[in-house]
Amino acid sequence: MAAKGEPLINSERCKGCGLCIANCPKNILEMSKEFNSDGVTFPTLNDEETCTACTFCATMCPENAIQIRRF
Amino acid sequence: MAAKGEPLINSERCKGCGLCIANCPKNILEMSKEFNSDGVTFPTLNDEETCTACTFCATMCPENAIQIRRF
Amino acid sequence: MTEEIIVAGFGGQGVLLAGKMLAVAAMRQGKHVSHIPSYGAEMRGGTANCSVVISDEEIASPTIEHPSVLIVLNEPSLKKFEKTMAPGGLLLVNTTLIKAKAEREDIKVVYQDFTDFAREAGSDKSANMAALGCLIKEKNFICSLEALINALDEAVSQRNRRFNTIN
Amino acid sequence: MTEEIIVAGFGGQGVLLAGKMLAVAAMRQGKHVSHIPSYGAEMRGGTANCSVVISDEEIASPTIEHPSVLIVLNEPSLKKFEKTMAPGGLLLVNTTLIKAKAEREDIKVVYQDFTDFAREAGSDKSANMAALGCLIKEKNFICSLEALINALDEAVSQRNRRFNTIN
Amino acid sequence: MEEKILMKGNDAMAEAAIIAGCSHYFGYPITPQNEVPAYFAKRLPQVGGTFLQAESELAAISMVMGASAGGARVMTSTSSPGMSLKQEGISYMAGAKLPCVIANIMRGGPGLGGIAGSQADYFQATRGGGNGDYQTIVLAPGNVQELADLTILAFDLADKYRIPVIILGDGYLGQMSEPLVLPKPSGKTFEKPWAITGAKDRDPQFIASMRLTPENALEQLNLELQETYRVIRENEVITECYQCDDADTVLVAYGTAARIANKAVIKLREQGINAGLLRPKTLWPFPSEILRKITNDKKKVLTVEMSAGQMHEDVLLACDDKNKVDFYGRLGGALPKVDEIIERVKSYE
Amino acid sequence: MEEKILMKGNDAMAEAAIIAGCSHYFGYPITPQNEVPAYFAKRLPQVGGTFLQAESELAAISMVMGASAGGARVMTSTSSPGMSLKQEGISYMAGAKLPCVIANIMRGGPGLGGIAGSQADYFQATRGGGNGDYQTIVLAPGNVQELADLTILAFDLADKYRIPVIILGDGYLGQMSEPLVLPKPSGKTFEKPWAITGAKDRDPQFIASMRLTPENALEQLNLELQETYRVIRENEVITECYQCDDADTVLVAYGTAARIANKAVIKLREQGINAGLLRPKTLWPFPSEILRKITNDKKKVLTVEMSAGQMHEDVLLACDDKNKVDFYGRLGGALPKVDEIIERVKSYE
Amino acid sequence: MSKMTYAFPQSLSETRTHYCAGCGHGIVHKLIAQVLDELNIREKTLLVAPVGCSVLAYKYLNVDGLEAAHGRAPAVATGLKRVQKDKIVLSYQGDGDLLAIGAGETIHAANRGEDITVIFLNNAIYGMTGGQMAPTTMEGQKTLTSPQGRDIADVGSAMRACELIDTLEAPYYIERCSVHDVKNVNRTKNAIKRAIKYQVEGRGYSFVEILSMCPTNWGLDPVKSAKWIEEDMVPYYPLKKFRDKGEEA
Amino acid sequence: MSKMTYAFPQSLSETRTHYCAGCGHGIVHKLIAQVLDELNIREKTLLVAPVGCSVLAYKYLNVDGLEAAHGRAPAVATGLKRVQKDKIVLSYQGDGDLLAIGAGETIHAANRGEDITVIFLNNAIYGMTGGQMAPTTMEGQKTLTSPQGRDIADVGSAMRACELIDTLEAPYYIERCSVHDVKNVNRTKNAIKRAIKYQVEGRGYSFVEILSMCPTNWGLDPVKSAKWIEEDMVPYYPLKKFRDKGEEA
Ligand SMILES: Cc1ncc(C[n+]2csc(CCOP(=O)(O)OP(=O)(O)O)c2C)c(N)n1
Ligand SMILES: Cc1ncc(C[n+]2csc(CCOP(=O)(O)OP(=O)(O)O)c2C)c(N)n1
Ligand code: SF4
Ligand code: SF4
Ligand code: SF4
Ligand code: SF4
Ligand code: SF4
Ligand code: SF4
Ligand SMILES: [Mg+2]
Ligand SMILES: [Mg+2]
Repeated sequence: MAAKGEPLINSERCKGCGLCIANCPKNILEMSKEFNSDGVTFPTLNDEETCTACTFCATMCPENAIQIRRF
Repeated sequence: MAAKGEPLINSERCKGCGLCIANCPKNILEMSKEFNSDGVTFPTLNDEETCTACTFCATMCPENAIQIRRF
Repeated sequence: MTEEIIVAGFGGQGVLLAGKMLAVAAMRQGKHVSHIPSYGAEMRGGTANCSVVISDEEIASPTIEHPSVLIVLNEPSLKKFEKTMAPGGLLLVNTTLIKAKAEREDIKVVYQDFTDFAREAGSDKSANMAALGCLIKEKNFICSLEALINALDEAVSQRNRRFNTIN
Repeated sequence: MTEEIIVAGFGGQGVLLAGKMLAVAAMRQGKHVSHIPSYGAEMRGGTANCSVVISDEEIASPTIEHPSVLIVLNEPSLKKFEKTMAPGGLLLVNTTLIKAKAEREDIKVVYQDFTDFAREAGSDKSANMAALGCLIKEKNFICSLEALINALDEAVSQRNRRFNTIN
Repeated sequence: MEEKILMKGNDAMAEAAIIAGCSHYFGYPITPQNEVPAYFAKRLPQVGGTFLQAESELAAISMVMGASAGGARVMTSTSSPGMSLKQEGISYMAGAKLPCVIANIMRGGPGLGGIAGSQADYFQATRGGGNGDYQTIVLAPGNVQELADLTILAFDLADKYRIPVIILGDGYLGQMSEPLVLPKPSGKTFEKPWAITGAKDRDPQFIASMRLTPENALEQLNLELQETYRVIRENEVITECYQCDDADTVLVAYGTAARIANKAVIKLREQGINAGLLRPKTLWPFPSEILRKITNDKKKVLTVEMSAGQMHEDVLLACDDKNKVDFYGRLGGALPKVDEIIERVKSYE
Repeated sequence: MEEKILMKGNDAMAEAAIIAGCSHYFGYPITPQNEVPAYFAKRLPQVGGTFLQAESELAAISMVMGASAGGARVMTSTSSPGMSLKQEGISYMAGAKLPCVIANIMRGGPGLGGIAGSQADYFQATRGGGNGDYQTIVLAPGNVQELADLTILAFDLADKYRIPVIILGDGYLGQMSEPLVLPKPSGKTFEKPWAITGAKDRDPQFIASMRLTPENALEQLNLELQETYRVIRENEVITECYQCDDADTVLVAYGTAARIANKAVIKLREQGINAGLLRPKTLWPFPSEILRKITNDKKKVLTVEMSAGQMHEDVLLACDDKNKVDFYGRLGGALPKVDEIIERVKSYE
Repeated sequence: MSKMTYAFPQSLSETRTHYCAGCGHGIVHKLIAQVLDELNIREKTLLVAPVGCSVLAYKYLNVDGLEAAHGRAPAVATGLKRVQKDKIVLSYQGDGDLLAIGAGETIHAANRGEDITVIFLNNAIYGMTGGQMAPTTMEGQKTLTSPQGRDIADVGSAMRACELIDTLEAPYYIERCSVHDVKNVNRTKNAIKRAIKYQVEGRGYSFVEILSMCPTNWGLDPVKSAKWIEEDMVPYYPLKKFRDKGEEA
Repeated sequence: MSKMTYAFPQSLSETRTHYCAGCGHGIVHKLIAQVLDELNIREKTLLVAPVGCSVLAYKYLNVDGLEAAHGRAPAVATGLKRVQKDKIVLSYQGDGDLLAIGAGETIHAANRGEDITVIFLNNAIYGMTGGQMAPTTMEGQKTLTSPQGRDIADVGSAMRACELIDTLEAPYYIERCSVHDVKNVNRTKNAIKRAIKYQVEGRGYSFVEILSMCPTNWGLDPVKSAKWIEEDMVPYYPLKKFRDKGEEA
């Protein structure tokens, strides 16, 4: 199945709360190993093919750190 | 019918509100023509025979100016 | 010339209104005037009084320590204020409710049954008005009877409900 | 002898706790001490710092204008405090998060990767502890390593929840 | 001559506020200022304004804050215990640079006290009973005409300096009726570009007393406030002297106490004793300089107050020689007595 | 040597209150004093006391009033905006002669301001931010040990004079940790026959600030209060002098500002400049007489404050020669700087 | 042999009240005094009087008394009760006091289930200050601060205290009564008695609202005032027991 | 052709918030910004920010803003709206602010039916001051000032704002929502939108309560915090529309 879209994650805005990860119905987000300049880890997409552009991750993000590009 | 009792009215405490008069079921209280030393008129009993000692007049009195003697 | 007038009686006897009428009447006749109601220690059902100053000159203080005129409508007021009067002052006593006599000898005292007088005139509330009539008969410096009657209308229209309440 | 120490970093990096441990350890070894957390302009997610004074004598003021020791765990803290340091002071820089270099030439600077060091030791929260170890290696006037470790237990038990919050 | 009407102080103040363009009033009842809300309740709807009885003094001052931020000329009034409750709000408005007019028609305290007129809230008004380093302008009318006139001024000063202005009257003044010529509007207008009106065609703006970042922002705000206070101190002092020039003793008094002091001066002069009266109409800024100059060559200075001696401290601070400053005051709603003032002044002879 | 523990100012104050027999605490959260209610919440139930978080500062001070009238030793604490809200209640308690202890751990204002420590509520504390002529005793600790010790004293003074006592600290003091030897209870006890405990075997009694009749009752109450204040002024001043004897310049400062001033004095002396420090521990009563005597033969007096100059007025009122009194202050939560003090003092040379 | 009934209650002081003729405060004071006599608790009763016409209530009842600032009576009562745990603490309040400036304290003391009794005199107006609009002022009712009558579009409807408090979990007893006629005066007395009895038993918070005449500020004579309660207030303020956990059990 | 959805709302400022990771305030701010965009009213919206963690809300939303003292936001909003009658006034408040110190102002603004929208973030704790007990703190919940857990015998049960306000006549719209999962975030947005739309239409007072995570002071990570809302808070605070006069009509 081809991806319907992708989350664009602004890692500098992110505070690493993990709500996006917990609410992705496809379970395709995970925490980075790196830190942003605040020293926090942020979500990354681990399976680009599966994203349905459902916006759930963005909906939950308290920091407005995620936008969704729909293909 | 003989009186069952009588209201003892402390005319100096009375403020002349008339609640006792309005609430006497026997309608036997009326306002005096005289004034007490505050210049207010007070209730007097106009028919001593009819009082049932029901205490209604005393119950309504905000000034505790009426007590009832039961015969 | 300056008159310092205190009107005193029970709350509800209209002493504040009476004072106001005097002030308005005198003002209309070109006098300087001031009026302060008592609203201090007095409470519902207690006594009330007001201080009216009427003068040819600007009024320094509207408060009165030694009234040149005292009108008392009840006995506690007589007791309270008689001793403060200025020598040579005028004391008007409402004999309806006041049985006592004035004690001072250096003042002029007029005894009158205001309440009776007023009740004959149709209302037991206007003992105060009777007192005013009596006053300007004695002190025509203050205002004319006509001015007083005009003031009555004015004052009544301004009065709607008691303001001078506690707390 | 008096050391005026500022520990500074992000909120959550444990800088206040680190300062407290230093103070307790030094107190146990008979020193006069004081500790003030920053709680002023800082906010959630902002920076935090604390001022620790350790001295042989009574401490006049617990506030510090010119630290003799500065430990910085992030870059904004380096920028903010380096310039205030007393000449000849000691600056400890956490190179994990600080890429910049110190500019002053009249102080001693030690660069160390505290976070890495701490993470190797099992926790990315105890960069602050690494910094303290590093500090007393340089300044053994303050306290012994043993006293520091004892203080850790004490301090941790007193800490339960963040108090230094805004408003 | 313009038409005079006999008007109560409280009513005169309310009518003057409406003349000054006060469109909103929020208040909570308390004696001896109850005529004020009652007057506004009747009159404001007639002129298209808004009267709202708040659920408390705290709510009232907060509504005033909201209305002021919205750009309106707004007023509240109260008496002593109610004024205590407004201290937090006044401090907020001072910090947020919001103009408003607040009347405190003082009564005797402390606590619930009594309802007779008093001057025991002078410190609260001039030193800021709320938290922080702030000032409000404090006006002290002495008669009904002045109460009306200063009310007009109060609104102008508030807008000019973006500062809360307190009209500090006492219960006697509020309750007193005197002939009044209704004042005219000042005609001055003040732009309020800072008002909260919606971020249309401009950047959003906000009004707040809080400054958390950067670190020195709150000190900066305070320095700005202090600078405004300096300008006000230099420009807005109002005071009145009565027969001070040749006086041996100068009385200093405001409001109703000044009326009584005035009478004492007249009587003293009748007895050949040279007394004078200095009457501040602004209590903050206090006429320190004027007082210092006037009293420099006097024998005695006597503060007369309806308090335990509050303005008295400003008199002491102003005079070069504290030793010639004396105090006479009555407490808890009692009035100073002309006789007692005279006696005191005579004791200096 | 007694065991020392490293304790935060706020915690130390709470523990000292419990040692003093404080059985009831009512308060509302506000930074920078949040450790105080948290500490009481844990400790009071352990000693059989009552901690209750009030719904607001107004409720808190009212609960304090109720508990005090019931005869308990009771305390509340807050910071600046919260203190503004308590002014009405404090005025009531002063008027009703009810003892209590109130800590204000000051922060920068006005309004919401910031949370850094400040001394800008000095006027509010010493002049009575509430309505009426009243005073509260105001204690000004300078370090954690003293904060604890003065807390013990605060409860004794409150009961002795039936008066609210304010502990006026600043945010830095509340947040600061220093070694502490826990204070001992004073051992003093105070009968409270006036307490509201039920009219059993005696006439009913009531506690109120209100006096409506007879006419002079409220003035009478005020005269009684003023007499108590006079006695306190004569007996309860506490102050500390540091190297004043041979000083050319005397600094006057309290609380955290005094710590900084102290450091400046040490540094000045190192540089051969004879400075000294007078540190009032009671702000009301203020050590005016002591200050006057000490400064009489000095060249200069410099008030150092974390405010725009509030205690400064008391310094001016105390000193015979105002011209030698100077002021240095920082505003809005900023700390005075040792360097700046030194510079100022040097400028007098 | 004759017997005195309706004797002067011991718990009532002989001091004459300052209340206006026909004022309901006097009736309610009397009822409280009777209840204290009957429960024999005068000596352990502590009265917190509010700011309002009843500001001097502690002078009229023969019990220990304490003043509260306007609106703060329930908080003052809370502090007092938490010290004097075995005493009976009454908070007597008017409608401006209890529902306007004191709304917060009222709700929170009720929500805590503080072991006190609140006696709430609702006269639909600020009596003490000369007749301003209260939270309980009726739609259309003219007052000094609603000269055209209460306009509910502008200031909302009259607030109902019992209904508000009845949404909270803790209160033990809530009832609304009235003193406009003999039957209701007697019902009021029973309510007060039950409320105070519950406190004697340590059951927690009780609340008695009482509709009451203010002839002076209503501009009606006392008898017409009583009628106004019956005809205008009672339909809006239903007289009923809202809650009685003692009965439920 | 690719299209951006969930773009950054115009009404949201780019300033980074000071909120902790996983804090519900951020979500709610975003929803408000989206609604203002969608209703195209950013330029006429006036925000009254409370004292609480959201004290700087006016820095995060691109609208004119005003500070209120702690608890007084509804009164400040009242004054503002009565001057700026054609603007949209939002009062954004936390639970300590709205239900503790501000209980009086909350009830009275609601009772007047003030034409404002109150957005009430209920996180069952005082966030800003570091985690003290709030009126909404759950039974047994440990906080700094209820270290043994909230003891309802001593301090009463958690207060329910919607239920309280629902006893008043004037409010036009009352709803309780939550932001603990996607479905509820979307429901919250709809509620906010409806509430504000009613104000645009001049219908009067609307009230939206939002259950929200405070991971920091709950001592739970953000994901567990969301679960705690679902499992512990929602059963006590039913998520529902209490009133919608727009629908009734
Ligand atoms: C802080 C404060 N605000 C206002 C007042 C003035 N005040 C005294 S009593 C009262 C209201 C009285 O009304 P209510 O509570 O209904 O009692 P009632 O007199 O009708 O019995 C007010 C506003 C005050 N004393 N203190
Ligand atoms: C008068 C006053 N009292 C207390 C405070 C301290 N204070 C600031 S925010 C707050 C409560 C915050 O809790 P809440 O309203 O629930 O908001 P949250 O932070 O949880 O969003 C308190 C008590 C204050 N600033 N002003
Ligand atoms: S848009 Fe949906 S599927 Fe794609 S990452 Fe986000 S939550 Fe997962
Ligand atoms: S929800 Fe937002 S802030 Fe939280 S981890 Fe995901 S991107 Fe970061
Ligand atoms: S006791 Fe009854 S019958 Fe007798 S006078 Fe009184 S009300 Fe009338
Ligand atoms: S009810 Fe009492 S006060 Fe009223 S008229 Fe009768 S006796 Fe007098
Ligand atoms: S004003 Fe009303 S409530 Fe007050 S005493 Fe008179 S009748 Fe009673
Ligand atoms: S303390 Fe709680 S409410 Fe405040 S920002 Fe952090 S998570 Fe949010
Ligand atoms: Mg009432
Ligand atoms: Mg909260």
